[in-house]
Amino acid sequence: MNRIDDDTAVMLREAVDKHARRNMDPGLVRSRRSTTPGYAPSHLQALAEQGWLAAFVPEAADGMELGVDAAAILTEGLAPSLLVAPLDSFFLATRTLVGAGAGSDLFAGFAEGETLPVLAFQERPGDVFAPQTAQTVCDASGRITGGKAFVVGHAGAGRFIVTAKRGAALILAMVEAGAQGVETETQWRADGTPIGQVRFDNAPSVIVADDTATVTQAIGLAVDEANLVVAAELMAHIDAMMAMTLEHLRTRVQFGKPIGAFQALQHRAVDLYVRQLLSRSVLDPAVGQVAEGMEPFERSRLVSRVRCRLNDTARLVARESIQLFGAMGITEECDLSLHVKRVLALTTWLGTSGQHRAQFAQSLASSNQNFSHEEIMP
Amino acid sequence: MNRIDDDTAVMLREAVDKHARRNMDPGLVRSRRSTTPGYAPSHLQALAEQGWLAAFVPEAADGMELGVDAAAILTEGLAPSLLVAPLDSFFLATRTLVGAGAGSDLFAGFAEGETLPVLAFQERPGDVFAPQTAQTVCDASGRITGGKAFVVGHAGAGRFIVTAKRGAALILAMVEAGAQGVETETQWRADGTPIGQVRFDNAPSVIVADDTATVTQAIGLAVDEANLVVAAELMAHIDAMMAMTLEHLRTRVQFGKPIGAFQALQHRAVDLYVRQLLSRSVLDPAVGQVAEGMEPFERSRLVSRVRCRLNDTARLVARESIQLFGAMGITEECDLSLHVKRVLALTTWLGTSGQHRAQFAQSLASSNQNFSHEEIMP
Amino acid sequence: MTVQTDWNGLAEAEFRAILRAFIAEKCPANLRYYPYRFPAATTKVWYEALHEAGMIAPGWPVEYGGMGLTPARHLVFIEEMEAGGTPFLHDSGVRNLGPALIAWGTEAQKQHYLPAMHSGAHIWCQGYSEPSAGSDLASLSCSGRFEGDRLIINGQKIWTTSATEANHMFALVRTDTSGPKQEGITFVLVDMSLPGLTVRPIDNLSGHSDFCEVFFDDVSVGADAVVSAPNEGWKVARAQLGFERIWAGSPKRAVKTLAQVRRLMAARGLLEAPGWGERLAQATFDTLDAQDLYARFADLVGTGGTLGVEVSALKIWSTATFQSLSEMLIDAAEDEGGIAGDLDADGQPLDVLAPYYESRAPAIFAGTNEIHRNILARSVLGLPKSG
Amino acid sequence: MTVQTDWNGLAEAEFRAILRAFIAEKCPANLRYYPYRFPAATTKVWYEALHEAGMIAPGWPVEYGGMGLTPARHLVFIEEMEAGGTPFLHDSGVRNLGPALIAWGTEAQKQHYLPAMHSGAHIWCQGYSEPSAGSDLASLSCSGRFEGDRLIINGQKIWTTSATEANHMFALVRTDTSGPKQEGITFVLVDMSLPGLTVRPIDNLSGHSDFCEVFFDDVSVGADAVVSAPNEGWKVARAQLGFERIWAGSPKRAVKTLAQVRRLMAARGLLEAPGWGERLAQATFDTLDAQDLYARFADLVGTGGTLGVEVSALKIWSTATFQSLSEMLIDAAEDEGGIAGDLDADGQPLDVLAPYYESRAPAIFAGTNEIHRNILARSVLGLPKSG
Repeated sequence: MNRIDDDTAVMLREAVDKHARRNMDPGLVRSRRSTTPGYAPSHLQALAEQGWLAAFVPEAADGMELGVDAAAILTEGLAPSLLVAPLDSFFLATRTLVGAGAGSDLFAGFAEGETLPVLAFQERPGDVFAPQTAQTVCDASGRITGGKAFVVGHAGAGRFIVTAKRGAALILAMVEAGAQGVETETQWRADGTPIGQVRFDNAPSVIVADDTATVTQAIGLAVDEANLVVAAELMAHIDAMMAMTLEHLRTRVQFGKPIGAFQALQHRAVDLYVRQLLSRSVLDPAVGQVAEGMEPFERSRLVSRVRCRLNDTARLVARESIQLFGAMGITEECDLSLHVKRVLALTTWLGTSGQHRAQFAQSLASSNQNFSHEEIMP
Repeated sequence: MNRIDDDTAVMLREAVDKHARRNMDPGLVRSRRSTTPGYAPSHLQALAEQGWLAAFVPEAADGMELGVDAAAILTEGLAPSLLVAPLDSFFLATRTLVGAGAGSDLFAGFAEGETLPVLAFQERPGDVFAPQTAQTVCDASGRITGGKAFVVGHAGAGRFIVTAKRGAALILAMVEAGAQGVETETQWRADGTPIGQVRFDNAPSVIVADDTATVTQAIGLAVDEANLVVAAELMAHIDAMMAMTLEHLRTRVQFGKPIGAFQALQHRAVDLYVRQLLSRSVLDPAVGQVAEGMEPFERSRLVSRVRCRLNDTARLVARESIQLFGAMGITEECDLSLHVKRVLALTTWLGTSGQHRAQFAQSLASSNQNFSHEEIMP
Repeated sequence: MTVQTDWNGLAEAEFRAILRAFIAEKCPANLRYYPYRFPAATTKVWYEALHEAGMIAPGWPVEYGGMGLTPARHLVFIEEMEAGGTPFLHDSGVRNLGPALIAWGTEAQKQHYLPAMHSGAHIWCQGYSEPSAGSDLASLSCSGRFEGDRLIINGQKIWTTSATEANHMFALVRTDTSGPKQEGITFVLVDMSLPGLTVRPIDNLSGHSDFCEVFFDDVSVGADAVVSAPNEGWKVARAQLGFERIWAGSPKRAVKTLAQVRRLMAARGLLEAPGWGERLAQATFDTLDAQDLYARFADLVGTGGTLGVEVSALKIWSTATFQSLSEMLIDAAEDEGGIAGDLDADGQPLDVLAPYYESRAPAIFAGTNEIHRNILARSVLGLPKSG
Repeated sequence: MTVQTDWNGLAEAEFRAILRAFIAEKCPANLRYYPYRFPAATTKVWYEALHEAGMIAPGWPVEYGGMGLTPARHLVFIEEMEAGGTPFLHDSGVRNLGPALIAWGTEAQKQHYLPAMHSGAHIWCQGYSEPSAGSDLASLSCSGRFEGDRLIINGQKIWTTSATEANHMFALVRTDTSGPKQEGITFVLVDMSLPGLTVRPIDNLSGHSDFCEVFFDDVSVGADAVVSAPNEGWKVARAQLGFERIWAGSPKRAVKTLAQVRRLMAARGLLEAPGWGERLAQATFDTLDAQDLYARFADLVGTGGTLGVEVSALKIWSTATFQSLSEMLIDAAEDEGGIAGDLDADGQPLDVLAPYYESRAPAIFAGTNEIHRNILARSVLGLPKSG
């Protein structure tokens, strides 16, 4: 994967901010709720035209082969306008393919937005941390039978990238979304975007990688990176909610003065600000470190720490913003609700805080040898 | 055990409040730190003269055979003046003996304050919830060998009431503190009061009860009751710290007004008040229910809930009071420190919040059958 | 209506038994144990059953068709209704307006309005808050102008619960702007079918429309719709709160959410998962403790004590506990916590997001928890007025 | 003193290596990794080693015997000193007074005072707070009265850290009461051996006497002890804070306490006990995140950015984390959590109550966390002035 330099980062940030501002339309976001695929088809086209899909396609397939640092910038820029989907799904799937060493022909149509790749790897709650498969098998002729859950982006998917068992091996296969034997079922997330279950019944596939180590490593990296991308999106919602709440505190007048002049509310706002700044301070260097490349065990620990902080701050800011907004905060028409609901959807995707904390706790218990004064991370 | 009626409760409360106010002497409390037995000998005498020791001695031994309701009133009244010890130890031991059906001769000298009975049942951290014994044995001739820990009141003890194994049975024995083969070692608690380890080496004893069921039941009840007495003392310290902190907020002037006029501090004080009121609302009916008599499983669950609330409120109020007092709050000479240190000592005696919560959690998991809408306690 | 029973004269156990039997017989099972308010049409059968049994107005005097319960008995009544899972009703008229009318209304007002709210013919909503008068209610500006024997109302109310279900509103309007803001407010009864009155539902976070905006454009009511006297409305509204305040602090919804958390945890095998047991224990403590706190105030009322402003503490604790349980429910659903609608929890449907949405309003309505903290700081803790 | 090294010109890695080697060689092992401040006599050997190597004053210009480090290099210096567990010194003179003297002092003052604080001959304490001027420092009233070329000081200071160890104090005194309270304050240097000056140690919760009261009874200093001009002291004191503010937010003590928690949990078998693993994970997050936040500000300084008032957020977070870790340590000791003095944790001594006591002052001194919240609300969040 290629890192982006500081100048490129600044340019990319400016471009995506401009695009997002221009395409901001809360009414459209609301009207698209509980509809598939969860974004405007023209939006996928726009992402392609901006080159933000090609950015993640391998160089061998005429892309730029960028990684999590670029994805975090794009996501954070698109999020204030609720325009992230389906870039998140696209990134997760593409990074998995790149990590698994997929041939360049498998990326056909990705950069153009013609074919949306979507990773389907989870089967039951909590298995995001163990890229295994219990229910999905691949037979000798490459036909897949089984089912996947918590698939984000399923409704617009052109191809599913699927984990399956073939004998004892964990393999990665690509299944056309329109192929025979592929069925999807849709649920709606808190923000009205779709999340799906996918069932395969003897569905034909192309094998992408057929050894367990490669698949485990590719999914582990892609999921860690996607977790940071989710964290980057949460950061954007935290910033957006904070800006709206502070503006409300400055302008809403009760008892003859702006409610932001009440010291009790000031201190609560400050406690949110402290968490906001903390979240930012944790996120940015983590994205840089993971983009640089890290040993998988430490990388996953770092990612869990970041996700917990961002999840928890986002939920705290959502909760407190509603309360500080008062009655307006519990209305659908207040744009705060767009961010609150997105936060509710995001904080349970690719690992809740509880799950990430438990993962981290396990790593602490297992790696506990001896302690010196200096040491805090074993 | 005999319950006290409302009129008696009022009279007892008035009497103990008056006694405590008259004997309040923070200087004396400080000067007695890190000395044994942890209270003035004259104080034990005063407790006897008031009849507050005889109160818990069985009627057969010319006492009143009162229980936890009376003990809670006495403790709460004595606590603001830091005068509870050694009534807490006395109560725990006496209630154990009463519960075990000890003969009236075994209570000789108790009511007069001549002989302080002290229960020694713990051997290692966390075993407060399982009145067993792993290290202490009693031979056929009644000689005890072993060791006990976390014994509060050890330094003034006349007799130790000791749990021991005899064969497979858990027995209860009484050992003279001055007997051959009895040695104690003293540590100091946060408030400078002693806590001890007691070692027995072939120490002669009188057997109080020799069947496991009786001993388990007697200790279970006495420890549950003593936990409520600790909770009652914590309530008194919560009230005392709150009163001091509110007075400070009303009188300390900064920026030209009492700091209690700053809304951020007001709201923090209110959050403490909510917990204070909650603690009171939990404690009082629990004392009444346990005094009425409860099935042991439910009783222990209730007691754990009370201890957690009182422990946690006491620690919260201690922490916040120090901060609201500012620099004065971290000085030894501010009387707040007397209560803070007592809270630090008490919140780890007879079960920390963590231990009580874990006990309760186990009971929830083990009793989980089916849930109806109505039900919250399985 | 049946022969009047001396409800206070019954032994408490008998009173409870009667209520339980009545609920079991008359309250449809498919309405019970829901944390949300159904439309009035759905709960009509239960409302009418209570009306016909003379049990719709437990706190009213017997002479107006109430049960005449003592405060203590009234709490027993509430307890049994909650334990039986009876549905929330559109009974703001009976609960909030009735006692105020009985205290301050003219004989003609009582004759006209009380029977209709007793039967459910009149469904009432409360028109207090305005866009610029939320926490600072006394700054309301919706205007009432007397013209002869008419009162002409112009302006707007907001956060009016169930305004789409109601056909009458009791409202506060500004009839004098010359004095202090608490003065010059008039308490008035408005037939919502009058011309010039428009209701606009406001969607809340869960997509429901529990509350509304109500617009007045030269809505003309008779001067006989004024309760007490013109410019005396603040007094009426304040008195109306009284006993009802304890409602806002009922731990009922926290209790229900805790039951859902336990059910979901059991279904997902979390009862013995690391960290979850302790978290459930603490949540159970918080909820049971809320019940103890509630019982403390109930006892206070029951023993003839007055319910002081301390009851704000109950409201703060119960609503905060409800909120934290709602987030725990989402957390216990793990990967499914962000999914809308009913999940499957061991064969039973469970909407894990609903309590999150439902638990927001209670901390804001009936005085925000921040307003209640101000009250406690001043009136209970005796702290100086903040600047 | 050795030949002057161009510390900023070294590669960072080399700079770090030199510091590590120096610490390893010169800093006695029995002084390292203690969270408390030893008496000056105890740490004298290390102070003098730094002095002799020209490393006692990393931030001072080279011409005054400092290392002349850039802010970024200065932070590297601090990092290495912390990583090596070097002891807290009584170096308030070098850290706090030195830069102020260099900026505002007369040539004679610099000549007289800088070498003596560099060598450790003068140990300084800071006399700012007074009984009625804590958070509201500008309301201080300890008076200075000019009489000819003397300044006569009367009044009291309080919370003076290490006043029993110091032989000099830099103090703020009120020399004019006619104008706004920030005006009329003079910054003055006081030899503590002067007649009329009395020090009374104040025991803190842990039984130590870190801070004192200092009484002035007609203490007479020369007018040449005034820094800058009479009545200009507020300016000097404010400027003196500057770069040092990041110190107050150092997560160093939280890091040490977390290590103690881990050690105790391992010794007690709690790492895999129900609920404890998650709690340790969260505590680790809180601490590592504090380090990231600290690094953010350090980077800001390192890249030439200015350290804005946002740094108050770091102080709030780090001190709160230190406090919550201190309670976790007590909790992890379970039945032994209330016992004073050293416990045994797998063969190593551990005082589980000490961090509780030690973690109180950091949230109060250097501006209470409440004052820092006020600053953030106004200056960073742009909220209106509260009444």
